[in-house]
Amino acid sequence: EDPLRIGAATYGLQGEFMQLWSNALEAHPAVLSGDVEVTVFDGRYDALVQSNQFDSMITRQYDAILFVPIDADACVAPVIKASAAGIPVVGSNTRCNTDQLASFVGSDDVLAGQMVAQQVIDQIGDNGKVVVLEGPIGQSAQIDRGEGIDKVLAENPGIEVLERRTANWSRAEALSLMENWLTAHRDEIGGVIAQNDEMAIGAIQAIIASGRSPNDIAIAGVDGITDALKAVTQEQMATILQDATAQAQGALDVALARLGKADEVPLSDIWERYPELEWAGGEADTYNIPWTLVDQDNVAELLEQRQ
Amino acid sequence: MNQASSSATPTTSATDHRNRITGFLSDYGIIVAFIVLCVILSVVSPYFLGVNNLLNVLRQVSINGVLAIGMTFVILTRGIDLSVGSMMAFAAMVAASFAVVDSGMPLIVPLTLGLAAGLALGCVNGVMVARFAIPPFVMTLGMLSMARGLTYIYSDGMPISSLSPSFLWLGQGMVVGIPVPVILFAAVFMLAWFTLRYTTFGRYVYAVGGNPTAARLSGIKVSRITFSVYAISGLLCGLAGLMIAARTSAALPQAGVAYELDAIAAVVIGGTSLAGGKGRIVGTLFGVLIIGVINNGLDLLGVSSFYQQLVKGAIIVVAVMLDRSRLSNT
Amino acid sequence: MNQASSSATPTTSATDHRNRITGFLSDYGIIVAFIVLCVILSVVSPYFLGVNNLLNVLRQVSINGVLAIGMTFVILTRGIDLSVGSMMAFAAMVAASFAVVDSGMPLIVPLTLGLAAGLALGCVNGVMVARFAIPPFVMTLGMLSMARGLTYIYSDGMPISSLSPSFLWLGQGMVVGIPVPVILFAAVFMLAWFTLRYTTFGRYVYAVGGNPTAARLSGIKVSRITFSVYAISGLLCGLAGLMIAARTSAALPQAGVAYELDAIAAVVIGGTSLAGGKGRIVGTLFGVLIIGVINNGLDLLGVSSFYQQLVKGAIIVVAVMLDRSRLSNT
Amino acid sequence: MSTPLLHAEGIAKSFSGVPALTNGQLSLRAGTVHALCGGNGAGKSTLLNVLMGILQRDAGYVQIDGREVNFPSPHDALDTGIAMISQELEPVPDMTVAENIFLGREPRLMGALVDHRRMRLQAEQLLRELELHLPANARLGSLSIADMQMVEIARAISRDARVIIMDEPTSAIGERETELLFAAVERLKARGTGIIYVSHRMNELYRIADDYTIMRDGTFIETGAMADIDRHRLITTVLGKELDEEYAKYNRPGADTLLEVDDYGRGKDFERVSLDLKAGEILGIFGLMGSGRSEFLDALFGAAPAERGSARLRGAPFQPREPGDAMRAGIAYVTEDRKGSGLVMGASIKRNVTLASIPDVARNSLIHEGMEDAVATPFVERLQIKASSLDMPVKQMSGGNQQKVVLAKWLQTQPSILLLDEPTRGVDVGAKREIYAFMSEFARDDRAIIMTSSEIPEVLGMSDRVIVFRKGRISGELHGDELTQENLVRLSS
Ligand SMILES: Nc1ncnc2c1ncn2[C@@H]1O[C@H](COP(=O)(O)OP(=O)(O)OP(=O)(O)O)[C@@H](O)[C@H]1O
Ligand SMILES: Nc1ncnc2c1ncn2[C@@H]1O[C@H](COP(=O)(O)OP(=O)(O)OP(=O)(O)O)[C@@H](O)[C@H]1O
Ligand SMILES: O[C@@H]1[C@H](O)[C@H](O)CO[C@H]1O
Ligand SMILES: [Mg+2]
Ligand SMILES: [Mg+2]
Repeated sequence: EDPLRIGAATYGLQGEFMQLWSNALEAHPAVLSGDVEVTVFDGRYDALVQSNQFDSMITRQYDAILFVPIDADACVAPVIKASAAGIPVVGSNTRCNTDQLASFVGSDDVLAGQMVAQQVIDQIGDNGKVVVLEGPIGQSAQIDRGEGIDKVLAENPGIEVLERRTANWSRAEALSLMENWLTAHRDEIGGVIAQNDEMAIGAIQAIIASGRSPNDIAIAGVDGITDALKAVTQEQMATILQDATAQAQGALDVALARLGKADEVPLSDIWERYPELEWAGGEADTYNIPWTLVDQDNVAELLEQRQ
Repeated sequence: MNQASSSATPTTSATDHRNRITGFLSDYGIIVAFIVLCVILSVVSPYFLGVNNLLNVLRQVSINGVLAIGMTFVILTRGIDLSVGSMMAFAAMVAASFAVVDSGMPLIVPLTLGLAAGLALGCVNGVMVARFAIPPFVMTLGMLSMARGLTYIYSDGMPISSLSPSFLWLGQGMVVGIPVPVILFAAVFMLAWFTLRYTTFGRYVYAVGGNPTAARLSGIKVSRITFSVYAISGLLCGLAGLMIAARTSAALPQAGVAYELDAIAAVVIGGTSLAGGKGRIVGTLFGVLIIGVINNGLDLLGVSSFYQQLVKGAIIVVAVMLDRSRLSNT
Repeated sequence: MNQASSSATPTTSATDHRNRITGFLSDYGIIVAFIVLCVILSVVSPYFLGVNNLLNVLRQVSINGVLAIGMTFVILTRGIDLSVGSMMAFAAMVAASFAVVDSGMPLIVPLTLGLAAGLALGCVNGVMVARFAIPPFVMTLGMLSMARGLTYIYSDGMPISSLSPSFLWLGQGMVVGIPVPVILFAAVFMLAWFTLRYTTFGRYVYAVGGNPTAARLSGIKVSRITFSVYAISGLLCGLAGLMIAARTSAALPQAGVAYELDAIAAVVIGGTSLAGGKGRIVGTLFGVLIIGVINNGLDLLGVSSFYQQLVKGAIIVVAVMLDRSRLSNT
Repeated sequence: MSTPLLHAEGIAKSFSGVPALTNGQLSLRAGTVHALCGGNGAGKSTLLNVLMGILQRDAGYVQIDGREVNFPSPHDALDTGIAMISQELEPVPDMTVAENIFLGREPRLMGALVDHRRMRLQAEQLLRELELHLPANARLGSLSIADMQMVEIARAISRDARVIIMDEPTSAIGERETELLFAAVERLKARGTGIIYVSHRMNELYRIADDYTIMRDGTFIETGAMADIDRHRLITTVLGKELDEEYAKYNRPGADTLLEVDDYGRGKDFERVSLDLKAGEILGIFGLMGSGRSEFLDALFGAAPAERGSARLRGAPFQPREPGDAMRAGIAYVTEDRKGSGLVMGASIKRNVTLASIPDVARNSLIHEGMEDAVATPFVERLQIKASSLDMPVKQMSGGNQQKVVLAKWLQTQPSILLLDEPTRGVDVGAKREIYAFMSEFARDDRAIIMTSSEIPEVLGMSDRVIVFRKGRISGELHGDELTQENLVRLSS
């Protein structure tokens, strides 16, 4: 029997997180066993490109599509089109504002924003000054994490935001930006709230270069990329692990269930890893993969998994 | 190579006829490259030649196509417009803000304002280049940044969605089985083709790019022509803005980043010289199609995204090599 | 404007002296624009003129600076190199793969291989442009895509970090209080300045860009020179790759996306003409500095993300306007 | 006396503070040809550019029909009925002949559409009238320099202008084309058109001009009727010093053969070309436009290598594949198109002079600026190159002075064989004589010159022997007494 063909439309492969996501997909037991064949598409951070790739996947009649959209609204039309063509679309990582998704397997970015802000505030106390590094303006992850950060800041009036700017998820951009902020604010900056780890690491490097110690500044990011885990071991930052494996493999599991294959092919082990996550035969609308705060207790184990 | 020789005179003899054909092929070597590419793709992918897929390709290229047509005018005058992606995003945002379902605006309002937004920014480029002699690269690089800033400011950094169905029709509708964006692209193409070929304005665009001194000495108002091409590019960005917002059902603040590269690439692959004065809109059409077919083909084949980049780059170079080597043989 | 007039002959009279100064200023109007910008920034931000901040600016511009110097050579010959960002990323990846802490390689290995990786890709550009007459825009656009693909393939899409301290020193070290990247940039600048001004090769570069036909008929091996400038650009991308990996402590597959725009912008803002044959490396230096100072200044002033783009674009245009209007007055 | 058609007085123009024109003056009568005379750099083109609205004057006034006018751009001058053939060719290479001729005033349909058919027909008719055998739909860039020049002439003539400015229209064309131009000029005169005519060829002035105006160093010197000034006085006034117009010829051909060409051919450009060049000889090559002279020289220099045949230089096989090969063998080549293939227009005089001999002004690949100045300076004196400094970009020089820079560039390579294609294009009588003297002095011992020229007196005056080309083949060879205008014309046509 021919393998099932699953298309994975990612918003873009330029960055470690989405790379981990795709690698996890390739490492899914059903893919390894040859029951499923996945093709990963690079959306190049462009809603139009993603839409075009959906057209191609519909033409090729993929059995199912896993979808990590760049934007929660621009994703709607392609999803409707694919559903109309009888192809189930399972959302992953980033939400999509439509009820036509077969299911969504991801994590709540608003929550991530709250957690990352809370991490920093927990360290510096009720009064302090922070800077915020944001993702590319208008991307869903930037908007939602920003919303979460705002919520926490609203609850903590003693926290002053010195600067808030985009560094476009980029380490190099965050590095220069932080260097300049350190000049403008000298020793004022008590915390760095970064919407992802790449930018947090750029900030750490700027802090080190300026002769300060990142241990003295509360820094937190989102994703749990490898360099961030290493930084955690050195107590330079905190990170909120976004489980790429769970998002990717979970989405594939759900897609297989919707294709009625859940019993024939092996499921991934993520359902064992998160006992609180109800499998429900793959029937649920939403699977909320929990965020994991990375600290000294679990970092070693997580780093081990990356090898 | 020879942009003027096709204004063919009535000829009779057989050799003349043959000359015209080889002339055509060397003029349009890029068409040959395109055909070769299509043949290869239809052999390796059974889906490629499907009517639906071909319509997909056309729909997919329509936005870059509209931008590339404006770019052709600009490049023909020795200019360049790096700001097309940002101007498009700004126009999309302006249009979308008047096209949300509950705005209650008649369709004409977002359409007009979207086009006007693009046109306005294009006019700024035009004035600065034509009147204040700012090098086009610098001016439009500045506009790339400024228009993006305006887009953020106007939208507060948030996408605008929930657009009215009549507006969405522009990007998603069909007329007699042909997608609306394709019809828009075709209309713009024909208009541009006609303009460049048959109107005095079109001739002046070529003259200004071919030899600005000669154009000036012939009494052509060079700065007026220069201004116009940037205005045209801006207006077409406005149209592209309407199309992309309607197609993606939303105006996104980050839309169109790096689109200038694809638009310029289409023009240059189509044989228009960055040195100005030489080139054709038909070349641009095939430049646009080549890029579109490469993207579509690689997606259809499911080439891994790492190798896609490698293969895509190589195909572009080879296609142009094919074109150019044909030329040097004739 | 006049690229040759500054090689002044010894003069005595006062008017000659005055002419030399106005000549200098009109040659280097961009320096005036730079100074004006710095004065404004030091008034509005008390931090701007601090030694540390100035060192920051220099460190921040050093990578774009190295790329822009290679780009200057290319543009002087009427070419363009769109692939610098990708070539840099590839070189960074190659170097980093031999510089990880536990690789046990001596430093010379990653350095050599990084430079060689950049050089090799640059040579491919050079051969295709010089030998096969592929238009530079098309060839280097293809390379932009191909080198990025190679980077992904080589790295499997994952960053390489944990680099050895001796390697990191290239990006983060200091020598007598000056950051190493700044020293590297300064060294490359001086070498390039010297080459373009004093060597026969430099002359050939200007001649080939100024009039390739005349250069060929004067016995200059045009294609050899053309090849060389792309090779130089590639080699400098190799160096920039070492610098960025060392500065960010990692080689990231997505590093350098869109860097070509900043590099070309620096060259063009610095007064080098995209039409070739005219321009100066000192102009490029100030183009690089202007871009760096704008970024730094806007960061220091805490301009919001939304307005940053608007302001940045406007300043670039105004700076060049200032430069150009000075010229037309003299 | 009636009001002049065009009258200009006190015209001044400086560039970056350096005056190029201090007192330009000219009065043109309707239905006449007015010769504007002056040495290279006298300010003729500057004055004409002011009249045409290409440059804006600093002082002075211009009147048309007695009414003062001010043209901010050529557009306005054209509107008022002034047309110009500018000294530098300004073709739009990728447009057709017809499109170039009608640029800016295309026959129209419905106001905004180009009537291509009518434009082609009108162009064809115009070309027929002018007896030019050029296809109206040929791409201009595919034509020879001479043909491009004829197209520019056709363009200006067909404008129905009341004033036509002709700035060295004949410097790039042959005798036959010059006759065509003159015939057209006569027709224009008869219609009442006034023509301002610039040429460094004295014969032409005496043939067609009614009046003359002489300028020197940017200033009006005198004006009068052509009939009232003799050749000697004209030349002396133009140059500001005594000089006879004659060919300084004192080279003596030896017996040794320097270069032998056997059965050279390339494409359709030329074929079966066999000739030899003796030491000490100036060999003239004459032919009509398009007869393949330039192409043959290109082949000898390796710029576009021959496809058939062989050559021997000093007895050894000589097969130049690129210019460097020919240069190493001691050959230099002054091409006919100084702007296109001779000069880097944006670069300085100095850099252009050393362009073909960069290694000579360098040690260990490092340019020695002192040596560069030392190399360029003598040429400035020797060839009377008029320029404010060695660092002046050549594009700011007058046309004749640019030509001298090209010569200097090649002389600096110290060649033993000089290929000269129209070497005195746009050069004034004074400098011409210098160039002739130089040529004679050069062609001695084991050196020699091959020269093509469209100026018959120059060919006759300077050549020891002339080979005539017709349609890419040698149609004859003339020595001694056979060297007459009639023979040249007979063999070439
Ligand atoms: N754009 C310019 N910038 C500086 N100097 C200029 C410029 N144009 C002309 N000149 C100078 O003005 C003077 C007059 O030049 P012009 O071209 O009018 O001479 P001309 O009489 O036409 O000479 P020719 O017979 O060689 O054509 C020359 O010395 C020239 O160098
Ligand atoms: N058979 C031909 N077909 C098409 N074009 C031709 C042909 N022969 C000559 N030509 C054109 O005429 C030009 C030949 O002129 P070329 O300069 O070689 O002649 P020449 O004898 O040097 O005359 P001159 O230099 O006085 O114009 C070529 O550049 C080419 O464009
Ligand atoms: O969730 C992902 C990661 O945080 C990544 O770092 C940037 O894009 C977001 O969408
Ligand atoms: Mg002149
Ligand atoms: Mg000739």
